[in-house]
Amino acid sequence: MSRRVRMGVLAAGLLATAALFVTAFLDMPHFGGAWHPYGDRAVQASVNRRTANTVSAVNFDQRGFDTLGEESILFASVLGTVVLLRQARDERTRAPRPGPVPAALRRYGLVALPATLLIGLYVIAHGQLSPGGGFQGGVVVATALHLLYIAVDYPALERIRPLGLYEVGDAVGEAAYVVLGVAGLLAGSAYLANVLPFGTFNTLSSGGTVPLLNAAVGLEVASAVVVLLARFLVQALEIEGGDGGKEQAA
Amino acid sequence: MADVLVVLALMFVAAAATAAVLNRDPARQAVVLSLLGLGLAVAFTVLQAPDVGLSQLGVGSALTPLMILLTVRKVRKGKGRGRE
Amino acid sequence: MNPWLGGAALLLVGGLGPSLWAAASGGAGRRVVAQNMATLLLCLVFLLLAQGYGRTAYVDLALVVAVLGPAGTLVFARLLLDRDSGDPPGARWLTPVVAVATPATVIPLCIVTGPGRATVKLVVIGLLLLAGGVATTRAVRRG
Amino acid sequence: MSVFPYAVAGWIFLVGVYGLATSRNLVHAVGCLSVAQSATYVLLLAVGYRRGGTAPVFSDTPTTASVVDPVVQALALTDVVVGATVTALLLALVVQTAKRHGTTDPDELHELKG
Repeated sequence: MSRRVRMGVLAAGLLATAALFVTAFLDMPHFGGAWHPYGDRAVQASVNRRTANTVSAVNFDQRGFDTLGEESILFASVLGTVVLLRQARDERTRAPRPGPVPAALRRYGLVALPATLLIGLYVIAHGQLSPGGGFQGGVVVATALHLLYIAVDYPALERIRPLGLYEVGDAVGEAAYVVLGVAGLLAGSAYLANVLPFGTFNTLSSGGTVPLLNAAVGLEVASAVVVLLARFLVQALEIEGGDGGKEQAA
Repeated sequence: MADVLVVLALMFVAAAATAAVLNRDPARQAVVLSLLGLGLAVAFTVLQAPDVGLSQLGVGSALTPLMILLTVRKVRKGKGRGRE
Repeated sequence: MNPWLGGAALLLVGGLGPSLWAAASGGAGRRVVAQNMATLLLCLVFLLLAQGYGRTAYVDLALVVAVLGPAGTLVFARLLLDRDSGDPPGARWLTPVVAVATPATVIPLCIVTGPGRATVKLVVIGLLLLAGGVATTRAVRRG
Repeated sequence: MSVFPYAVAGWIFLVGVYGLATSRNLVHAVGCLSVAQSATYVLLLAVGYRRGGTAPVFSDTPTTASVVDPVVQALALTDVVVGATVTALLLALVVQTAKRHGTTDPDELHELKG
């Protein structure tokens, strides 16, 4: 197919999709309307179970099984990335030379790392109260560790990052979520049912299983991101690249 | 006033998305994508979804650019070797 | 008309808009400076929005940007900037803008909030933002 | 105003798909895909918005307040983070492609194959 034909097909497809969008949007409930049947019921259910952050309640209580599915996608894509980016047999590694880093930057990194780590843990721990939770906080925690690479240097990051431990953490996070679901079954209720006491509204211990599931997700996301970035860092900074691949295939 | 903010934030997001697509060099696109992430976080906040905004900030501000730039570096290194 | 939301809208149009333009055109240095400026202003936008909507919970967003924004800029400074290309255009404006805009936003917010935990949080955000601004400027100008 | 946010979501999606289809670099294509993906978040949150509503988080506001829809927010929230790891998976595929074929241009890859 020539480039011109291809652009023609693309233009026709985009225009048709745009037309469908316009038809659909004109028929949808108008923006900002007051009719939100699911939302109203979700808020009611969340308040009844004393979870102040209704978004967390939807994610980890009312739709807990769905979130398990999301988590599994995350787990699977990390697994896929690790397999794709493993070191091939014909590739050599080379220890990267540490570059010069200004002292001011190094000092900032050493102050910002604990601050970012603390903020990440705070975001995970307050998931059932204020905006935040395992997904958001996990990413912040993982980014905090990588301040060592971006503000100090790569060997510094490698020293505090026992990668095997994070791979275990990823699996433990996923497993903890599944096991917490089984706890619901053992308590004589449904899988992932919120069986713990709901506690007092708007305190750290409120929400029953919501904070625990949040912590499990936080552990998994943080470990997953560390493992992911480790693979990319090794590929970009250490592996020289073998002569295999193309030559062998040819 | 709330509606004005929604319109402004969404216009910023639309402009950033267009700019991200039109920047064909992936390393430079990463900078625009990072701004798109920040713009989305503002748009989510004015749509009263701070949870989603936090999620977007965590992912868009440092994580995605870091992965894209590392990929670009790896890919370029491979190409440079091929030409030698 | 809520002056805090008005301020946020003004920062969005007058601060983030031009940053987007600079980040989407020109050389790598100019883009990284624009990204840095955008994260610093964004933090202030979140503070103003939190006050404007009367929701202290939204301050968490500003807290997260205050640490992740500089982290993002440092990523670009490390992997995108050419070490020998010299001072990127506009880099010398970074420190003055941060030094003026941060107190100009945080101090009125502290006065409105009154003493308490919320004020401590605001001051922490302001300090993190100032430290981040100085460090990222240093990294960008290392060039 | 009643359909403007939906239109923005539609525009972001179409522009992302356009970039994806015309891209000459796989890393750029992955970036365009993440642009198209963000259209879904904008659409979901626009659907859930209620004029005059505030965030459905009651840590600092009475439970009688008028709030926006938390269900769509929960959908978008998890997908933002999961989407980032899927982006990582795609980037890993790009790295593998570049290793095997020495190029990241989809057109050149096509010529190699056929």
